[in-house]
Amino acid sequence: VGTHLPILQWEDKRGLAFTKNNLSYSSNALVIPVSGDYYVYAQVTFRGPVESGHRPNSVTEIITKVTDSYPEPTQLLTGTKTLSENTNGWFQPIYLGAVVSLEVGDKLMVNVSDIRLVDYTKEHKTFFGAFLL
Amino acid sequence: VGTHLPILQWEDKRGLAFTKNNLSYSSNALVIPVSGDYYVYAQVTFRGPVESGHRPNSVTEIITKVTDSYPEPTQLLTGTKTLSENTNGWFQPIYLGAVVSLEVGDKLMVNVSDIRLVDYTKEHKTFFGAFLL
Amino acid sequence: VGTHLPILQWEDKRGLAFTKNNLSYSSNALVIPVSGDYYVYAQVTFRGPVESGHRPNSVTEIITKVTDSYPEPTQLLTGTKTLSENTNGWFQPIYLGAVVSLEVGDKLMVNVSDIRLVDYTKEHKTFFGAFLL
Amino acid sequence: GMSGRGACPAGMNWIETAQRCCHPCPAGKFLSEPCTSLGNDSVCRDCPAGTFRTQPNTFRECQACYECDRQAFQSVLSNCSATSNVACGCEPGHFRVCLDSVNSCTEFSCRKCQSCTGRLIQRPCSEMQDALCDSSCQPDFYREGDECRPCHTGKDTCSKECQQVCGSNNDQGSG
Repeated sequence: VGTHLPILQWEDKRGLAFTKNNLSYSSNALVIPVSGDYYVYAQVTFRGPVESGHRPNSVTEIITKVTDSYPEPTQLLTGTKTLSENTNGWFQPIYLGAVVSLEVGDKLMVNVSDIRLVDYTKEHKTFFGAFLL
Repeated sequence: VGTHLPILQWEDKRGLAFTKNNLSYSSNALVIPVSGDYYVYAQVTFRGPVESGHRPNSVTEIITKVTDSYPEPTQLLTGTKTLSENTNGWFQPIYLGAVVSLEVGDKLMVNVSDIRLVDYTKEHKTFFGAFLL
Repeated sequence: VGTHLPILQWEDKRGLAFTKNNLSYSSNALVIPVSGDYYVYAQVTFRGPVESGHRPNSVTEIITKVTDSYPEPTQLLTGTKTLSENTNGWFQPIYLGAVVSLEVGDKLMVNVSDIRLVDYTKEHKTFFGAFLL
Repeated sequence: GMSGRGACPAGMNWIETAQRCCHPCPAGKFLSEPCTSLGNDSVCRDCPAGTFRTQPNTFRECQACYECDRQAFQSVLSNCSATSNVACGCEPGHFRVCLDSVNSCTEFSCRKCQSCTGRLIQRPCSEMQDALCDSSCQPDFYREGDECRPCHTGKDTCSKECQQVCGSNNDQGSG
């Protein structure tokens, strides 16, 4: 199941990043302060090549929910795409967003197929958020 | 135009799927309970090949509005992409989302260019929803 | 910095387009009427080839914020993708959306890498909007 | 007239905001103000330039016209009117390449017709398909690769193929 995939870390204070209304960020996860329906979204820009030779044939981004009372994470949203660029330098954004019902204490995280391929250099290229409806 | 394309069917109760506040789902459409501005969104993950030989050159996803009193559907949002993957196995998500003004009774549907190419196996890969602002 | 890239012009009244609650459109920008957190989104469908044999190897879409009191625009969201299509006719949508904190008077614009590659022919393929949370 | 939602007499539409049934506006117009109690005095206005409605309706706005993709060599077959969307085709010397094979070619780009230089045209280029050139070269033309070249180009080198086809006329021509 995809959720053993690497988890992205996020900046939650500097630049465009912010948290408010008790929606907090801790140990790589957004923590849900009040039960309800949230629009959850994330974009990850993947880019390569990283080292020579290693060219994946696809990239995957998964928004996952972890609930303390349940041992397994739940995959909420998945964006997965094969790579066809035969050029050496490639880059590829994947955007995901949808409404999900969440409980207080639920944690939201973003997993990716290969963390080395994530372009984390610019906050406007890779981002993650949620808001209560 | 475009909207004689196949219409996707959706799960509206099990797993992550749900409807509330009178936004109902019937005969492949979300039915708008109260007039207003809605953020409407959908992601379809396409994948192939299906049978041998048949490789489309593009995939298309359209969110359409049907109004009882008007004979023609209205295309609200369209995502269309050419396929360049020469590898045999390919997959490709298309996400769409925007605010549209809707009237009570309007029906929202998702059309696709080729229903055989839709990956409907996992609810977190292909999804559809709307919420009132 | 990307923001010297061409700025797209938008239709704000006809067809599906509308503005309300004092969110206005003037000289290619959405003008923020009240400070707060907004979900800002845009999709641009790029397509080619265009006449001159010029075939780009990537396309870029940037949602930018301009504040009167600050000389430089701020890049809020960026979607950038390399093109691998070797077929002559290609098209490629890029969707962007996220929550950003904005001040009254801030202006939101959409920049693109090459304006000749933008498919402006249908309102449901290229669109831009924002709503206050 | 007054009646529950959706229970309007034939030829009338339920107007939610007015909570009554009204006559629809004709094609080319939109509903500016719903009818009052009399039921037949809706205010309909012409679709603004650049918009259209092909059918009678009770919409508050008209649909935005598409535009033809000039940069992809499309041309306007018929302009958008108040009652019909624009119709696009290909500029002369171009044919349609459907980009959505399944969807009746509503999305297409226009590609330059091939010119059958030195060949007979089996089927001329048309809106929907490229020209079909004869595989063999016309008289006075010889094959070089997959092209047909005219004989008397005054070229000094005349390949074996060239000689076979043009050999005799070359002696007369440049004599």
